[in-house]
Amino acid sequence: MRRLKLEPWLLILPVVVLLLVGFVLPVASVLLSGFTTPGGGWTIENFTRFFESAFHTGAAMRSLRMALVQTAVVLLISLPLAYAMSRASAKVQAFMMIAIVLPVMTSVVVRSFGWVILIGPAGPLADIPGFLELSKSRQGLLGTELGVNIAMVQVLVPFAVLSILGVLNGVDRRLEEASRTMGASFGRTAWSVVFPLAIPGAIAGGTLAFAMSISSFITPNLIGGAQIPVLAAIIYTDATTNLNWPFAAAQSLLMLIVVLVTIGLTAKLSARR
Amino acid sequence: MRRLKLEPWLLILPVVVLLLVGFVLPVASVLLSGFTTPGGGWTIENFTRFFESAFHTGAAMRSLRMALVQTAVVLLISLPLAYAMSRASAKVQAFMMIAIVLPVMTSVVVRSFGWVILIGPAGPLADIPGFLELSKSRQGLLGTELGVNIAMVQVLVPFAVLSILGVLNGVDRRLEEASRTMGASFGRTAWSVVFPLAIPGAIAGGTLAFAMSISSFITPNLIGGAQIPVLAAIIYTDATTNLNWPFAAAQSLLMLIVVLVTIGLTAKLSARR
Amino acid sequence: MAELIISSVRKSFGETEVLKGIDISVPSGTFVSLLGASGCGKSTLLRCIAGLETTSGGSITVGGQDVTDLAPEKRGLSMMFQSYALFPHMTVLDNVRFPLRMQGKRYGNRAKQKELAKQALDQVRMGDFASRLPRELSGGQQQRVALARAIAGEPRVLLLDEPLSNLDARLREEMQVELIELQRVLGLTTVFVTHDQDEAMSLSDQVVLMRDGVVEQAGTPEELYRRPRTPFAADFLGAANLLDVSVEIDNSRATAVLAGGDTVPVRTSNSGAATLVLRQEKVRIGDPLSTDDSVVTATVVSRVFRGGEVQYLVEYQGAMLRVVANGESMLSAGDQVELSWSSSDALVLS
Amino acid sequence: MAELIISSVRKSFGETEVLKGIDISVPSGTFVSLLGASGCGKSTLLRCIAGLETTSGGSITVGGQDVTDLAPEKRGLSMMFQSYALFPHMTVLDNVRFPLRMQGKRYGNRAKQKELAKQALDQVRMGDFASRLPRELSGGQQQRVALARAIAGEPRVLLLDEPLSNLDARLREEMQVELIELQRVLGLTTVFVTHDQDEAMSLSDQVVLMRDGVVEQAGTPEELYRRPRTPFAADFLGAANLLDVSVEIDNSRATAVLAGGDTVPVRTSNSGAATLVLRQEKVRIGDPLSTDDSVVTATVVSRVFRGGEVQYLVEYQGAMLRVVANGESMLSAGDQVELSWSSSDALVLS
Amino acid sequence: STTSAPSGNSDGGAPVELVVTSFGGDWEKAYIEAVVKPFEEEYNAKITLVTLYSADALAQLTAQASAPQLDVVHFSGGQEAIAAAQGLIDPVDPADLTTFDDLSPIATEGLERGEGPVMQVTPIGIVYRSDVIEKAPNSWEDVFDPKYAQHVALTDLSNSYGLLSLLAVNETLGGDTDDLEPGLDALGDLAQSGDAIVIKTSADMQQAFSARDIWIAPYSQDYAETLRKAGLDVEFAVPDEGAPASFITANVVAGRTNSDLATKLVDFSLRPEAQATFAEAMLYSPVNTTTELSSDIADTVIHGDALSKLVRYDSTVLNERRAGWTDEWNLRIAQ
Ligand SMILES: Nc1ncnc2c1ncn2[C@@H]1O[C@H](COP(=O)(O)OP(=O)(O)OP(=O)(O)O)[C@@H](O)[C@H]1O
Ligand SMILES: Nc1ncnc2c1ncn2[C@@H]1O[C@H](COP(=O)(O)OP(=O)(O)OP(=O)(O)O)[C@@H](O)[C@H]1O
Ligand SMILES: [Mg+2]
Ligand SMILES: [Mg+2]
Repeated sequence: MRRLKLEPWLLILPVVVLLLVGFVLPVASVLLSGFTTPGGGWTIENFTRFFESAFHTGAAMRSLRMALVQTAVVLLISLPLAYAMSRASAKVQAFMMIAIVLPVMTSVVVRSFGWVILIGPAGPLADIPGFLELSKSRQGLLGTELGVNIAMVQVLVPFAVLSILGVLNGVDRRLEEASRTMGASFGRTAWSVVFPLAIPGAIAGGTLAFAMSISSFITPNLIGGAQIPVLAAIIYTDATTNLNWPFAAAQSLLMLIVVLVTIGLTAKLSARR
Repeated sequence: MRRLKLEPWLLILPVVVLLLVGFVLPVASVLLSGFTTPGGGWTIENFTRFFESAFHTGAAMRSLRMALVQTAVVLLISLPLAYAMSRASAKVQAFMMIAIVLPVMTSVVVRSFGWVILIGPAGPLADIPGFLELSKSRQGLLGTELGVNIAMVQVLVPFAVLSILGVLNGVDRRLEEASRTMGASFGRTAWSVVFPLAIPGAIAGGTLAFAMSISSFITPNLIGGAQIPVLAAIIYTDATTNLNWPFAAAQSLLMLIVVLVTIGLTAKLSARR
Repeated sequence: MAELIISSVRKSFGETEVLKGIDISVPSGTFVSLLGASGCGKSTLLRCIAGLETTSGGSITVGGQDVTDLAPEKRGLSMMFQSYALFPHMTVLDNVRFPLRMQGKRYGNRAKQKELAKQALDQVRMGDFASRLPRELSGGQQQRVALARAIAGEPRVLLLDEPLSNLDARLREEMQVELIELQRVLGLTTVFVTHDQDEAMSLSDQVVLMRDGVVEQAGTPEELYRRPRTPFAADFLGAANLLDVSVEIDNSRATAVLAGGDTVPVRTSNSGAATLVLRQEKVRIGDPLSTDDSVVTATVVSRVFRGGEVQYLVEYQGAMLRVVANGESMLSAGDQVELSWSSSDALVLS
Repeated sequence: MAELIISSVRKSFGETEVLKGIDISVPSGTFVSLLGASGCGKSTLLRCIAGLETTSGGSITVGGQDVTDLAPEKRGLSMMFQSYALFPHMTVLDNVRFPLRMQGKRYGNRAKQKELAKQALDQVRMGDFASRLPRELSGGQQQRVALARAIAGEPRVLLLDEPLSNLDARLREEMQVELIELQRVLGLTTVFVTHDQDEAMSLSDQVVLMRDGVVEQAGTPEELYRRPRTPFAADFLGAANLLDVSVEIDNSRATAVLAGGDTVPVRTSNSGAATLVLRQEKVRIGDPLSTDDSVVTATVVSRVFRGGEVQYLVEYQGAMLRVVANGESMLSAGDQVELSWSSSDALVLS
Repeated sequence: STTSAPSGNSDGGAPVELVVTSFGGDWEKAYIEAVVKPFEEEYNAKITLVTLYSADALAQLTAQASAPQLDVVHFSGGQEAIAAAQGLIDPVDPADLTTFDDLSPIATEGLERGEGPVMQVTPIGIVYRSDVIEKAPNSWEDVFDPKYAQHVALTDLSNSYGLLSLLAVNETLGGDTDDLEPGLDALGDLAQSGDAIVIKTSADMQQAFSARDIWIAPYSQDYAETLRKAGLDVEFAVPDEGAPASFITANVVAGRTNSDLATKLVDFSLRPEAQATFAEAMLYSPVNTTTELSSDIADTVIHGDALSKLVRYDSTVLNERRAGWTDEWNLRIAQ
């Protein structure tokens, strides 16, 4: 009856209210400070400054591009990985889960330094950028977008894998079996039956990965350095070092809008398909 | 046939090899540097220094305690929240998902400053610490573990919610219906039928939350400040400010071990139950 | 233990109206079967009774209490799902113990509950599987566990959705006996959905025949079988042959004119176009037993061996009729046969 | 289109051995039913044939090719699952089109595939539901879609796991006709799992009766019905009454001594303890038709109305027997009746 | 309370606590050695060190303006000018400094602007790998030497050392603080071409020399020393064109109850013994003219009159223009 649909809401009303009061209001008030002058008046100067600065718009475009690339790669890796895990025994699954989450539990500097060793000038992958004509320097992938992307993908994969895995664990194996008996190979079954069913998990995981990617700056800083400035890092510096709060708030607001629009568009597109 | 069990593995072998080469090896080599002296010899001095310093062991204990508290609270919030979402219409679910992921997409400084407003000395929650006798200062919850926990929980909830949601979306609603017709109320159904089935998602989400909690330091720094030092921040400072790489590596190794042991113990305990 | 009254219940899924005003009244302690073709709305009606679907109209009363807007768990009933809905994370025993646990006070401590659950499992011959998980059972075994779970809680009203469809004849019969016994002993009001008219007739106090979201006819099994009100009812309940005839009444003696021009005596007081209903077991192949019998000539189309009997499909003037003969009969396709029936066995529906 | 040979196939789940060495040979183009009680291993055997379970021993050959270690999709067969396994994210039409898509070349372009899928849907009377999602269908409707999907790909071997269990008699009969026709036209080798012995007998060229993971008896329906090798087979296929007797042979005339001391003539050449098999439809109530008939006296225990006939449970010397009378019979519990049967209808298994 | 007197209580009782910022690492070791331990003993104080870089320290001061949590902050990038202008730090009265008379003028010139005294000076010059570069660089233009292409590290302007080296290069190439183009052009091209990398922090610099095959970088002498102690083969050279320097100031935070004791701590760090320790450990130039240096470092450490040759830019000007320069710089180096 009608109650059935209401009951869950009664349960979460407090949480929702808490979320609103505890997050939306204060963050909104901070973001609104992007429209204020240091004196306290109203202005859109912070926004015009942003759009007039090639450095800032460039960094924003880069952040967006990198987040999109990272999210795409993360999903490409996570779908098969999660699929294989979902079909492994509980033991193997637990083991792989820990192996995959390992990067998240490791201090960011240790993790990044690992990457420096691997993709730095003395590392085994040092020749890739020259080969791909990505970079003129002999710094390996350090200081390149590709290098940052690789390091970020590693941190983002666990999030996507876990949210896809949850969905795939719930998919009845008989669906795959049925597909196989109808002449679909393993690969076609994965493509036509398993992955479509994993879409909700992929959307969730992709959204998380995208959000985390665009808002993270420590790894980009450690791997990309000053030459690959990302918006999140600029915001952090503006707020904590330059103490230009209104400008940081304005940029945060723009970043948030871009993210929301991107997610909205992707959702629209994938719904149409 | 036997093939069926092998096929997924063929698919992910490259990914696993990549993970090993791209993560485990370099990170292991970095962590091993915890056993080296600046000159290049071997030593366990970094570890003895850690255990002899009340500051370091204290910070480690605090980090562990806070991560456990945060994870517990995150799961308590996420389970009902994810449940309610899983039973909402697709539209509402998408909307709530974005609302919940919002904090992740927001710049960490903006988010933290939002908290500063809310729980700082002028904020509506300023009186709580005095009331709870948590802090003698007049800084509200700033500089208290509670303040950090609150701010962290907000960032961690989306991760747990999404991984639980994926699992719950796959749970056949007829199971709940069956439970209801057998005299179980909404609450008892959630407790006896839904939550047990959500355990895999809760374990995944909890693991992620725990790992993220123990390895994050920006929010603890911004909210907790110098008085609430956490291990991850100390490691970061040791590596980037103090340039004491071996010591940072040694602490990272210890942190990793503690995390793995905690997760292992929790898994053991929950399996026994 | 409780009377169940369903009045003008309606239910739509979006545009599709699935239940179009259902009225059924089930006296306390009776066993009612819902019978009907696939997709006619049986499961949906059951779900409405259980409180799992929001009805679009009408009301439902259990034991005098209007439960139309009551939460499912407050209705004091128990439902077995067509798809079983066993809890995958619980053993068979825990599944069956679930309703007892949920009504803790009534069923005492854990040990007592386990004992009762074990009893229910024994009733469905699944006592040996108590510690298995549902996924480790065969289809029929799962179905029986679901049945055990539904009866374990001794509900006021028991709703069963095709509870025996996956069982072999032997087991099905045993289960029927158990069910009837349980129902008699506890005085359970039972609504039993089935697609099998034999089962419906042999188990029920009342049969409700549904068709496309409405009640076609309701009554005792014998009523429905002997006095079907529509050709559909006649056909559905008795594997009947239906022939279009036109009835002529002459001096209160009614005669039906068949397609081939044959005329046969019938019992009716309405003349005009009508349907002649001939149940397959009432039609004899070969010489008539009595001179009063109606006789027509038909051609054998096919023969199907059914163990104790043989079923023939025969053609009479373009209409296909099913008739049965005993197991030894050996006619083959193309043979001409005489079909005969007593005029008292021929039903005319106009 | 392909012969299916199963030799000494075994399968264990952990400790439990579910298939204990199964040998079945299905000639190309024949229709074989697997019949057996719930949990005897029918579905498991089907899954082994399909390549979905790792067998613990034995081999499986399709059309001369050993497929024991072949991937399921390379076996050229199609399986319908007891639980349907419809793809929840595809419409009904896309579900049925799936096997055609997977064998793209053979079935031409999208439009052609859709047309073929539509045809298969029409065959199961689900043409109107093409654009629905599986979860918007009733149980029986889902079952029919699963059936349409299984037959759409025109496999070499068709494996059906209780495909008609959720359908009403009318629809079930139509589906049976469609299946038989399809199988005859395409020469499909079909393995049909059912718990319904009537269905097995009326559809199959061969019936394989399984019991607890072994083949109890295999043969044509008439063979199994007329010459069951064990009491279990006799009972399972014909709702038979089994009586323990001891056979005495005197001058090559065999006499069975029943529990009550009654003696009846039987046809057998082995003396000693044996089981007397009396099919319920062969036992008459009331006066014997011929003086050669065996006659015993029993007590009516219960009466069940079954439409065309009435089934009585009667007690004879502590044994419960089922007998049928025609629909008008009105005996009631406690009545003494005489049961009689022709000695040629009494089967003795020793 | 009044008993926990600002002057500390040498007659026993609970020590008075001071919260002091530190730059961590070797600096912190030297500071503990030279100041913290002897000061705690002498004044029965308890010093808590908080590792905070200059910019972060200023940020905290600003954020906590109403209720400061720090007593003494150290700045290395000219932040004291901002802090003083905003009243976040208290002016230091020369009379409160027992060492005042011995201090070099560069240490005290900020006092009248309300800034704390300069406590350490470290020149910005060229750090290079002595194992691959045999002849010590002697000009700012050496960073453009094609021999070193692909092995040069520049420092980002978010780091004060980066700003100072940019200004030095700029002046060498003919520019000044009103015209940064020559420097921006030259260094921007170097970074853009891929012949130089741009790092942000001292940690990056260490990593650049240890793991990224960097041979030469404009940076500070104190960190050159740190890198050497970490086992790297690096040397520090002061270019002939002259060197700017980073002036580390010790400042007393405004609005704290123990500011007298904090001033004493500042004074303490200017004592010759402390200054000597800083010089030994990090090669800091002493600002107390009475400081005695051991012979091994007397040649390396710039001291005495040579100090006056180190360029100190006007913090006010730098702070004013820094944001604009940073935007320009970021644009030139971004790839
Ligand atoms: N995963 C499993 N673990 C243990 N036993 C199992 C498992 N799967 C099936 N079984 C057992 O194997 C036996 C055969 O199962 P199967 O599904 O083949 O039976 P079935 O003949 O199809 O029965 P039904 O007619 O009830 O569907 C059953 O007794 C069942 O309990
Ligand atoms: N969610 C839905 N959306 C649209 N139509 C639905 C939905 N659920 C059920 N239906 C339709 O409602 C009708 C009745 O379904 P119901 O399950 O009650 O049938 P049923 O009588 O139980 O049939 P069966 O014997 O096959 O189980 C069917 O035609 C079905 O297609
Ligand atoms: Mg149904
Ligand atoms: Mg089965």
